[in-house]
Amino acid sequence: MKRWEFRLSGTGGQGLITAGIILAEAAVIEGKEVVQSQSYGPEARGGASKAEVIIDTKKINYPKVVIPDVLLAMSPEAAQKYGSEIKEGGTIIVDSSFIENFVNEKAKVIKIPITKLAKEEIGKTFVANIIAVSALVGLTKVVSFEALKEAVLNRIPKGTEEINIKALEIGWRWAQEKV
Amino acid sequence: MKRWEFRLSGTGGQGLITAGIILAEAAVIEGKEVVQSQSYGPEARGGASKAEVIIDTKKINYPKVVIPDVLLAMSPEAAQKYGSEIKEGGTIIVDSSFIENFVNEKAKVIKIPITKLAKEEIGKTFVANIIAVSALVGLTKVVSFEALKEAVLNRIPKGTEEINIKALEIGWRWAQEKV
Amino acid sequence: MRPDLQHLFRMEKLPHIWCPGCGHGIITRAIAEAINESGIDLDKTVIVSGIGCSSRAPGYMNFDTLHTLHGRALAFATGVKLANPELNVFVITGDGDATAIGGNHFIHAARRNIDLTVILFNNNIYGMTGGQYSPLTPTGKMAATSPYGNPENNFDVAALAIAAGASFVARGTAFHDKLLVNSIKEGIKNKGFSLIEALSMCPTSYGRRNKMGSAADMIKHLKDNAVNVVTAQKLPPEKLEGKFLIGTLHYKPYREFTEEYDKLIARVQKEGK
Amino acid sequence: MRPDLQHLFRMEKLPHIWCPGCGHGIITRAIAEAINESGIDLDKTVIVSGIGCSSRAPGYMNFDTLHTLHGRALAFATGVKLANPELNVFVITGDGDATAIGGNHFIHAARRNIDLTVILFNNNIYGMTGGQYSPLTPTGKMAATSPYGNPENNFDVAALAIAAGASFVARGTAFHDKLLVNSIKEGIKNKGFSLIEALSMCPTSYGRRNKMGSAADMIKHLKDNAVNVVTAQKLPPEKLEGKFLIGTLHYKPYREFTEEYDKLIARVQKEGK
Amino acid sequence: MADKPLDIDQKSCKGCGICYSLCPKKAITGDIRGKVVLSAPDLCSRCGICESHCPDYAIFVRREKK
Amino acid sequence: MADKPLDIDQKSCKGCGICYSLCPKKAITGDIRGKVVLSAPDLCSRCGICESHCPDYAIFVRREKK
Amino acid sequence: MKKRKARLVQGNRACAEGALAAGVRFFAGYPITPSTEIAEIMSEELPKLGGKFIQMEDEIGGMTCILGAALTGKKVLTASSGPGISLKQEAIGYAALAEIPCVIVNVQRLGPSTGGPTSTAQGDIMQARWGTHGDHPIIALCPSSVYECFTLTVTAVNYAEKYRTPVYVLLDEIIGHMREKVEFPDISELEIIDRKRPDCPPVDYLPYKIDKTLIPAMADFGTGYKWHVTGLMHDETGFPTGKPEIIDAQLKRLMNKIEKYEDEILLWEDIETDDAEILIVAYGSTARSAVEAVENLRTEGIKVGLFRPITIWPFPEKALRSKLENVKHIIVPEMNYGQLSLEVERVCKDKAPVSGLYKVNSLPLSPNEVMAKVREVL
Amino acid sequence: MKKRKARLVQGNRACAEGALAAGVRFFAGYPITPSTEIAEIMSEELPKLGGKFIQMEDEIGGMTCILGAALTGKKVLTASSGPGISLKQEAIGYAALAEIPCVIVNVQRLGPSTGGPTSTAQGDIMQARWGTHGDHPIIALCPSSVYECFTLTVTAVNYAEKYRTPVYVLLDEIIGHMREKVEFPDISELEIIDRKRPDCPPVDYLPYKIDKTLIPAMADFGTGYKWHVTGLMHDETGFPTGKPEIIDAQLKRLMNKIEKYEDEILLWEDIETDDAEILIVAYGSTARSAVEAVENLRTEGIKVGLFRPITIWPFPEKALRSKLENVKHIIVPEMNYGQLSLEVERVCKDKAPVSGLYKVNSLPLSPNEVMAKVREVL
Ligand SMILES: Cc1ncc(C[n+]2csc(CCOP(=O)(O)OP(=O)(O)O)c2C)c(N)n1
Ligand SMILES: Cc1ncc(C[n+]2csc(CCOP(=O)(O)OP(=O)(O)O)c2C)c(N)n1
Ligand code: SF4
Ligand code: SF4
Ligand code: SF4
Ligand code: SF4
Ligand code: SF4
Ligand code: SF4
Ligand SMILES: [Mg+2]
Ligand SMILES: [Mg+2]
Repeated sequence: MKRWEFRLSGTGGQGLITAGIILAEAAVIEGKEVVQSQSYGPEARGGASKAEVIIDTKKINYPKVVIPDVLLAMSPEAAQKYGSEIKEGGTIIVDSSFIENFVNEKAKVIKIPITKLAKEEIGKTFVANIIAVSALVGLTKVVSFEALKEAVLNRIPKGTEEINIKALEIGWRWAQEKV
Repeated sequence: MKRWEFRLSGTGGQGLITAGIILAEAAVIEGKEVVQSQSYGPEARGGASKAEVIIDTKKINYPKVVIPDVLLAMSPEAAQKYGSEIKEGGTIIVDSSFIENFVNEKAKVIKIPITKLAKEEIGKTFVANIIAVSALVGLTKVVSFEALKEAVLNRIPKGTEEINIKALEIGWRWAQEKV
Repeated sequence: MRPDLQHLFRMEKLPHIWCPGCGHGIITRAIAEAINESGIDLDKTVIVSGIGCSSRAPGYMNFDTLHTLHGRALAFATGVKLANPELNVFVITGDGDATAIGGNHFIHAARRNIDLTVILFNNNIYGMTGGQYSPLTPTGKMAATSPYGNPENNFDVAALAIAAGASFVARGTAFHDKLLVNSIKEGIKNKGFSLIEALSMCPTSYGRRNKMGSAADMIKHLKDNAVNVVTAQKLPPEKLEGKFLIGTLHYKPYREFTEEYDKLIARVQKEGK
Repeated sequence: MRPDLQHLFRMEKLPHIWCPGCGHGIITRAIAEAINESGIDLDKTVIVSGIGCSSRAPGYMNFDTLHTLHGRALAFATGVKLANPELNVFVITGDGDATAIGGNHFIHAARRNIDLTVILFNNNIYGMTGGQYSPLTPTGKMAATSPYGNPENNFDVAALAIAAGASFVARGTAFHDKLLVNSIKEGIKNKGFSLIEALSMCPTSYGRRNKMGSAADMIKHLKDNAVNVVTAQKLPPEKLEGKFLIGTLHYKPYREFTEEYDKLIARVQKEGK
Repeated sequence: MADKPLDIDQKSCKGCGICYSLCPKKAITGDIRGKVVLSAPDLCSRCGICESHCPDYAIFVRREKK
Repeated sequence: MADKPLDIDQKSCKGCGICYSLCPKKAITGDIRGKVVLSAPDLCSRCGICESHCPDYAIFVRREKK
Repeated sequence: MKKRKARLVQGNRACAEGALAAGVRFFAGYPITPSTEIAEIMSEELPKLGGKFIQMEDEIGGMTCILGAALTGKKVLTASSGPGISLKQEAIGYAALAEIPCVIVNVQRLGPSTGGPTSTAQGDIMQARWGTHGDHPIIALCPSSVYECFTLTVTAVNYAEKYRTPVYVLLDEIIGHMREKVEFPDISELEIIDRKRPDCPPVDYLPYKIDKTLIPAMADFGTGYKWHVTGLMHDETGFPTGKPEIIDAQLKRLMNKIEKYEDEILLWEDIETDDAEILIVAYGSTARSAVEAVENLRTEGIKVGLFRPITIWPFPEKALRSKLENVKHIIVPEMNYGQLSLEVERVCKDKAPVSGLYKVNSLPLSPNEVMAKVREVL
Repeated sequence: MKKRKARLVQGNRACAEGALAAGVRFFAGYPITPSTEIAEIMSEELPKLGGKFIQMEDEIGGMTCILGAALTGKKVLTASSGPGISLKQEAIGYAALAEIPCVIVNVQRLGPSTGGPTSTAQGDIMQARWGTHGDHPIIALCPSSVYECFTLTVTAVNYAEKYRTPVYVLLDEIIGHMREKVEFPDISELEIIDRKRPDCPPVDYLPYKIDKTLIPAMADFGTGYKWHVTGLMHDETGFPTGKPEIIDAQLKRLMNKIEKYEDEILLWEDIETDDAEILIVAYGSTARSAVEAVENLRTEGIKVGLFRPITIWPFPEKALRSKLENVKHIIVPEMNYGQLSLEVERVCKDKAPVSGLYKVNSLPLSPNEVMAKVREVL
């Protein structure tokens, strides 16, 4: 397997760091090498948020994304800030609930109304991150759906299994449609 | 003039540091090079006390006494502690008010009942240090009596001129008798 | 923003970095309003802060502003004020900044009764570092470093300031905006150490962990549990259970440090001692 | 020395370094007597101090003794006590050590109401460094750094401790030896933060500069100006002018920190939260 | 809209909900993201509560000039 | 001198004068350097004031054994 | 060997878990980004183990509190970052002189001053050695991975206990905050060292005894030894002394006790150094970029190697010099303006020129930057 | 030239008088042996000049208080010793980053920790450079005589004002406490430098402007410039920034502003170095012993010389290297376990071996000891 570099971006409160951790833990379940990191704004809460995950079968030295294979952008600011940094032929998933008119010539741009789906199909916007990570895995197949599901179930609060599985399925389905 | 090294020792409260400063200031008045230093016990008051003065006509590099030409010992502990460190043929002045049976083969030992003199002839033990420094100058002639007197008058509190001059004279007289 | 307050802000620095619903913004506005109404010389006004979410406030305010080190605002401010007593010196600080790492400077500035107007943004938590308990976090409350409930007792910071020597002490909240503005104005007028404890809300790091609901719920909590000192005097003790007092808690002007020092200089220069 | 106290001292370290007439020796003896009479386990007793003439006392006392850093005795002692609550932990500190550089640890240890018995040797000065003014040097007094009289206000350290959260606060003097011994014994009994302010004399660095006469004069001054709190209640205010109170100033036991922490552990180990 | 009782700076609003939860007249409400909207301008009494409690200075109440 | 009321440790005494200035019976005084001397043993009431106020632990009052 | 489960763990958590595995049962500190997770985890985990956590009023309180606790026999830890570490300096010197075992984790952030609280840097390397006044011994370990955060914290606790000395674990923000797949060794596989305690009766006990081990036994407070601890110069009994010969002997023992055991204390790693003509010296997260650079450049046939000091202080001077045979140029990439590179220059200047590659702007040093620098000196 | 009177003056007093002569009008501090006389003298003299003295609650308060005062336009001073200097480290980093002029006198005593309060040492040399976290500029001057205590304190105040930076004056207890005959220059003969103040209108003012001088002008608080000061990484306007390129540019300016002016800043003295085969590098009181040793050994025909750095930080590297032509061995006598000698080794190792002569036992290093060491390497 090649080295995969993911960048998940948006604003604080969208659960992107959790999404990154889930993706990384799914990779652990599959026995892959993985490094996850994140960047912070000033010490205070509420600003921009960015999580990065690198997955490989070889040992990972440099722990930061050099140029992402896959970018997830969940807010217009994030799309604006990170939208141009992408590997030639890479994939950009944008949350079309908020982001309009996004273009990038180098990459495949996949528009999914992630937050809308969460709101409309599940009724809880906080599962948007799960839809997103599922779509991202669905598009790249970097880990299996089963591993992802296990990782999600390990992380989430008790009692929310059902809606999270539903979110996973929505993301997966959208991804399959887009491939 | 040769390099003169003086060590003035006793207990805190006997005014030995003041005596050292006066000796040093007398040397300044005469245009000589001079360095004065002192050593402290633990930060607290009341312990042993030691002042050192080096007088020379040349620039003084090393500011500490290597081996004194002249030692003043105003307490039995001081005599005990410093009594053996003296230049061959040097001079040791001991306050015979407190110190009995002091011997040193290398040096000339001069016994003066300094504190008793202060008490009996002036009625104030606190001028003992002035008697001592005057005796010490009288024995060595390292500076003139006039310079010493000027230095004393510069340092002491107003109103104590008379008793200090008297103390100077007592010390000087005793020294002349001993030379 | 109200146009008549805009000149007190660095408008180009807004919006601020605080979270949605953070009480600090409300208190900052109240300070600006108090300064505006008190008519002090804006060019001769310095605002000093430590480190924390609250301590970011001066950066948005249009004065000489000094964002210092965690806990040290009062020591810096003491230097500013003593070096130039002409200046109006304000200190903005947090509960952690003022009473944890800064506790010593706090009691000593109060002891000296140095003429500083101190606004302590009390959100009962270390907001900026993500919600660890502070000396003003009530016993039993949840925080990032008290996952089993805070085992420590908390200070009554107003009582502490009074015992240390502050000449003016008042308490306000983010809800009681008019009272807060007035307390700050009184603090400005007092020639001496003035503490205004301003109860704030931190929905992000405190409210959430302690199931206090939304920012709106938290501000209502401030509304519902405050009792004005004047009213309180007429109430039986049972009625005050679980409540806190707002208004002027202490006012007793006495010798102020920088004035005394100036007198000392005048005396020494004249009489030599 | 009384033979029945000798086992509490490191006799071979005596005579101590304090100046002739220094009150610290008297207070140190009183501590030994209080320990002796209170019957605590001497092997399980730790005496912690900071830096200063007063803080040299533990070196003469026959226990596990910890001479720490200037101002930090209470923070070290907090570690000792919390790590092993079985130990009886005493803190010996000076007015400078406890209320200047150590002021923050002082108010926080009081806030936690942690079970420490603190004896503050108050000689109103930094003795060890040669007589600079401390936060307990009265306004106007002469010191090496206040050659024109101390321009600062001084703390009432007992009031400060009470406001911060101490559960037992008493004041004694080097003259009132029996009362001092009793206060220390009460402090030992109190499960919580106990402060005993012991007024001392520093003839070398304070008395001389302030023309207070000999050590004997200074101890008489303590005798003549102290009023027992119990007596004071019956006296009209004029009679208390210029006097100070001695005896138990505050006693209000409440939740003690290390006990609470042990409860927390028990609960977490049993219930997991 | 010269007699609009208040100006809202939508960009500054962070949608905390304080203003419309405190508004005694229910003249303002929150949109889907919680951001304030002036939903019933006629109800507004220009009391200023929303203005002085907005942590983000996003509301300005137009008062009568004297 | 089995019935000497107190023992003095001359080496420890620093001559501060506290003991003999506090002694209610004037049983002790100071020598030329201020160090304590038991000048009037018969006057001593063994009250212990000197003992407990000596900063240098230089006095031990002999009390009756029970 | 026990079967362990691979997990995704953060560097800061690994430090905390390592400390607990090594037997740490007391933590005192004050929150500061980016070290705060360590305190938070300790506040949650210690009570479960009967240990104690206390959030002190400031960093000085945190440092001095653990020293008090250590004297009762506990293994102790504190964690902080730049501003807090600066505040702790006086107390760290006390720990060194009074010889109280303790471990200080410094998760380095961008400095000086408040600097960049959430940004990475390696700016406190020299401070770890020289931050407190006066000559003093110090040990500092520097992990490059989450796994090492665990194992080196265990080592740090062991060293602290064995050598009666403060030990730093120097992370940088990247290492502290990144998560990595790890399989920590089981506690049963770890070597855990406890401090030497006296076996003599109290009357014979010398808490600062000069013997051939150079490391005196340490009695727990409350066990009847009634000893004295001070930050003043002291003799074998622990009591203050002003005697020059005793001060000399005790200070020399203090410095020599670390030197004597350097063979055990000094840890390092080297990669492709046998025939290296260009040697990179790197540590912490920067070493990961260097490894990547070496691997890449070797595929091009460039003779480059890496020397990674793991024990930063004392510096593995001899080990480094032993790798210099063919070296023509040394490169030291650091996220600071040149700190360890000064030490490398001191050690190696007579053998090969030393070039620093410095970057201090909140971003990590990348493998590409290291490779570019190597090509520059080729 | 004005006629001055020769006086017997203590080193600490000379520092205080130098500060007053240079225009210092604000002192905040906390007493500590052996620096206390400086505070005591300032408390007496400042009110006479309309200046302010304040004894703060601790050393952190002392350091931060002077920074507040400096922002109002005053020239400021604090003084302390080992333990107090360690406590000031965080605030010294703030001064460096926020570029607030201030002078810190450290009268070095025996360390580490409380150590030997009344004993001499030179143990804080490296701390002066590296004590605070993060990379930062620093200047440190080191007098060898009472006269230099005066003149170098004047220089220190001038440097602080000119370069907007904290400046250390590093005394050792011997220099601080000894009295010497001196004739200080009259104030009229001194060059006194005031900080550059803005001449632009407030709207154009950039308190951290990057221009070719590298040293931005500084407005007094209260004069309408309404600027912002922070210990966070900031841009030219003084407001916090997270932008890597700006952090980089500002930090580089910070480091380079000292480097740029090294020709002015670096002070040193050399004696008999022209043909020296053995070079002694010494500073502070130790240099006096070295001078004596050089004078004595030269009478025996031994080719020995002395290089005395007066500016210790930045270290006069080029000047030292320029003296090495014939040098076969370098000796660095220090009252520590080897601090500046590490720097000397770094600078000179490729030219000549460096041997330390270390003594840390409360006693000064004597000329005889230096001479013995020279003979040893002959
Ligand atoms: C010396 C130091 N220690 C710790 C920190 C980390 N720190 C930054 S802000 C803060 C707490 C702030 O709490 P508070 O003063 O209550 O302000 P709030 O954020 O709640 O408004 C802490 C611990 C720091 N910056 N410097
Ligand atoms: C960090 C630090 N600052 C300053 C000092 C110097 N110092 C030693 S003792 C002392 C004052 C002691 O005063 P106090 O606590 O009142 O004790 P006293 O000597 O009067 O009994 C000072 C300032 C020090 N040792 N360490
Ligand atoms: S963390 Fe709390 S205090 Fe800080 S900005 Fe957010 S709500 Fe306000
Ligand atoms: S200086 Fe004062 S406090 Fe210190 S030992 Fe002497 S009399 Fe006592
Ligand atoms: S001004 Fe008053 S009534 Fe109008 S919207 Fe605001 S809070 Fe409601
Ligand atoms: S209070 Fe302000 S930020 Fe909050 S919803 Fe209303 S306008 Fe928006
Ligand atoms: S025991 Fe009492 S009466 Fe006897 S000497 Fe002592 S003080 Fe005087
Ligand atoms: S009180 Fe003690 S030290 Fe003082 S004179 Fe009496 S015996 Fe001597
Ligand atoms: Mg807070
Ligand atoms: Mg005192």
